[in-house]
Amino acid sequence: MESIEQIKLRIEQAIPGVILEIIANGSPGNPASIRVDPEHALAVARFLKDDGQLRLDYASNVTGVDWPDKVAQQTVKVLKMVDGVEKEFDAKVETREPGFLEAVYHLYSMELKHGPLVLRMRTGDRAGQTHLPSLTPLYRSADFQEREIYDLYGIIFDGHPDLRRLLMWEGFEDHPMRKDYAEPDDYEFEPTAHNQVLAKARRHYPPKASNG
Amino acid sequence: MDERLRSELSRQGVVAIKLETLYNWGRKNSLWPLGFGLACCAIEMIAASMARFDLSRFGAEVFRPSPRQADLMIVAGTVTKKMAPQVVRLYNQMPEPKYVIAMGACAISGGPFKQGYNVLKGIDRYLPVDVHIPGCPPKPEAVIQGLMLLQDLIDGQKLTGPGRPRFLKKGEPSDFEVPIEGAHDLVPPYNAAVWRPCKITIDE
Amino acid sequence: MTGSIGHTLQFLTVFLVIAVSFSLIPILLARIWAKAFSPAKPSSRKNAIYECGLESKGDAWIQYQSQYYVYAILFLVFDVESIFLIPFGVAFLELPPGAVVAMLVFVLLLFEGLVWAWMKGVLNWK
Amino acid sequence: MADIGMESAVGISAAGDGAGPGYRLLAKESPEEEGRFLEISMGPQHPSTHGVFRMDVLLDGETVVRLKPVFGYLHRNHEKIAEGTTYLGSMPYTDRLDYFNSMTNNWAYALAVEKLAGISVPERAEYIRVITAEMTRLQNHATLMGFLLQDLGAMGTPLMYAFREREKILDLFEAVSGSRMMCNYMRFGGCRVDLPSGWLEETVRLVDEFPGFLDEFEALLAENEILMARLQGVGVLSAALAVNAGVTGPMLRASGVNYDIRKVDHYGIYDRFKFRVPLGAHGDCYDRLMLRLLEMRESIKILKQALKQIPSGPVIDPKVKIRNFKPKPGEAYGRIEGPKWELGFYLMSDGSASPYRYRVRPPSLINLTVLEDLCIGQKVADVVVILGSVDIVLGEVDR
Repeated sequence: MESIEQIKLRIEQAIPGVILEIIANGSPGNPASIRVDPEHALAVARFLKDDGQLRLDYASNVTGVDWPDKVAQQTVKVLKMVDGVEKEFDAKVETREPGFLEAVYHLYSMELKHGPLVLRMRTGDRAGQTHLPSLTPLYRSADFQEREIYDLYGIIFDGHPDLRRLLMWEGFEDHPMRKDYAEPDDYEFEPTAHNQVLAKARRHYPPKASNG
Repeated sequence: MDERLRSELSRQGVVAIKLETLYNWGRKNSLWPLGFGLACCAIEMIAASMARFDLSRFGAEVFRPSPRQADLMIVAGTVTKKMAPQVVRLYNQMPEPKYVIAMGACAISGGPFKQGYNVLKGIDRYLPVDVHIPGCPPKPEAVIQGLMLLQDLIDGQKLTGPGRPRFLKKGEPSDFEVPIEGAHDLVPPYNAAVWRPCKITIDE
Repeated sequence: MTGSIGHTLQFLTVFLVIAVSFSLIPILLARIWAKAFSPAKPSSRKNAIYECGLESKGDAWIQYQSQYYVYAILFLVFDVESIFLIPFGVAFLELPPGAVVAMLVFVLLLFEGLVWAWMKGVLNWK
Repeated sequence: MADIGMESAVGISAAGDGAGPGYRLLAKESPEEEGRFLEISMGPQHPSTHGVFRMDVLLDGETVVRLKPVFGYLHRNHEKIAEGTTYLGSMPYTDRLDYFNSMTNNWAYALAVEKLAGISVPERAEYIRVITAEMTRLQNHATLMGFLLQDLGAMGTPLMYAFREREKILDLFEAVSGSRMMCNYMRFGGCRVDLPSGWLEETVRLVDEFPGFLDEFEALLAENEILMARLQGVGVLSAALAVNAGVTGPMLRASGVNYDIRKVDHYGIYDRFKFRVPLGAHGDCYDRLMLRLLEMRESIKILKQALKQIPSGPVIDPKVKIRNFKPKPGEAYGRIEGPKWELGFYLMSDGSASPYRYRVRPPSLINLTVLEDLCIGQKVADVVVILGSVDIVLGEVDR
């Protein structure tokens, strides 16, 4: 299979106006991935499938990934007027990067028997715009996997023939695989051995003087 | 009817036993389990009923698919919140002298999948369980020992008097409330009539 | 003479009584046992329709296809035919040839009915 | 490639737009068609569904008009739990994915982590992995044939034969890993312990006896009229649909597509062994059954060669850290040819001790994409056989 840069160039020639970005892969020996903008995703997938040298006709794995908002704390020098004298304070500034949901496709070729091309698509943000084009009309193997991503992550796939919840029951409302999912609290304390060990430890070590 | 007289009679070829013993002996040796495997424990249950471990030595190898003809429900595997209403409904549809074996750590308390959001932390939240077989999965020998434990339990059941089992008492319910799948969790999360959580006090 | 006939009739009634009581006594015992020991506890949840563990939706009283009815009728016809054939088979040796011809006509008539139904294509499911 | 339309010829649109509980297959029942179709659900508790799998079937008399599988009754949140534990912590969970083949599940997960962190595996460990994987394939295919024949109506007897062979193999697994079904034997960079003494001789004896069982089964099955009548021409899967729907494993090769990951990905040391990949011609249930029989013979060939060539030496790469194992940030996708199909693990690490995203490619779920296409037009009894020949395991379908 050609290198990922060549594939990127050929896609850009074949489909005008597509926005592609190669995302490097930290671990050694594993392929980098191509990020496609949702509008041209279907056209890119069709090109990859029908292209003579690539023939990627087998979508082996479709994965949903949740990237929550990144809250970065920075200390910034701030000038403040204090009773007539300018003084420098360092104030904590929160920069919030909006998170997004991602769908990752691993495409293989059964005809030419060559390796994975990792295709990535990202949604606008995690709440409002969570629409992505569905590749099920092209790869029927993505049918159930996209339904599972809709069920567990909340990405709505436009063009999917039968988008229903796959694993949870129909009346369920949350998207449980998201990082910020709060589980229903049905905690049940079990008197396990650790309990006795904890009690023994408490008896042995006097409680700390300042248990604040 | 003391022992000496009974042994004397039996030497003459006359067997004198209580009706209760006969009744329990008959039921104990023909427990028909409901063919109802959920997960990995189901495979060990099937292996227990196969030739090598042979559940049929205890009369329990007939796995009836429909609950109407079964009198033992072996909950073998993880009961998920989506499956819990079905498990309780199947239990309700079984005829009266019915027993529940919770096989495997998942059926007893959620097992390795306890932190799962879709896993019911033990079937004893909705059903009265008679025998617990710990293990993940319990080996077929453990399944057979669990069954023998249940047979001893049946053997000791009284026909009359206050010690009668649940199904012989008029007031005791024979079926339990089926939970409904709510927006975030099962409604009600547990059946208060059946489930007895362990009482603890968090000592500061 | 009549005494001996009366005698055989009594003999028959004794057997009849034994046969009936032999079948009724276990049922009676079970009823007494249920009343004495295990009380019946019918409830709507217990009598719910069994549908693989699911709640059964819709009622069972729907209009069925006529195809099912045709199968049922054809089965019924041949079931009744076999009832007639059994006594014929038992008394086969003592029967005159006339009776054999009559039974043959009876069987062939029904067989012709089956062939007609088959030709008409009623049997294969549309 | 013709896009295989989802609507069946009868033109009944899928009624469900996520329409609340009680999703009905039948859209709108016009009064005069009231009795024409019968909607039943071969529900979670059904003897034919190998576990808690539900199929809503729309029947016209005996023939299937529409079939919608329903999943999720055994969704045990394996991936959410794996995001909470360490890499090694979710190794025992992989046994419970496809609970018939725990050795190959472990190997697939270990392979993915070794790809992620770039770990090498010593020779002897590679040989042990091939031997245990092929033995898992033997017992999986034997059990499959037992269950398929039970679906056909042979209640219990063939299953007894199959489980007799399976018990022998499970005893060997118990000897080497400590547990019959849940082996938890592989580690990143090799295996946990070396083989016990006498285990290899015992395995050689088993591999020599196994063809006897295979000949016995083949004599019973190959020319059995009932089997041929019930299985031939039932549930035909075309090669184009198979590739498009991502079907893998023996079900794909039964349709004639030569795609075996042992030969494509060259993982492990499969290149050192001479073995052939059997292919089917028609893609129906009979081909799938016979294909598994042939694959068992190939596995025995591999086992014979591997058992002769196995070297001595370390079983695990000593340099690998077991305690706090933190791979560098990155992602990797490792897959192997499991006894049932291609099992893949997609791991994303952010440098911490637990994976950022842990994804199992659910092969049995993807193979069920074509279940509706196989079953439309067949009889209800054939639906049971087709599901049996697809050979799903619910622990892997719902994860």
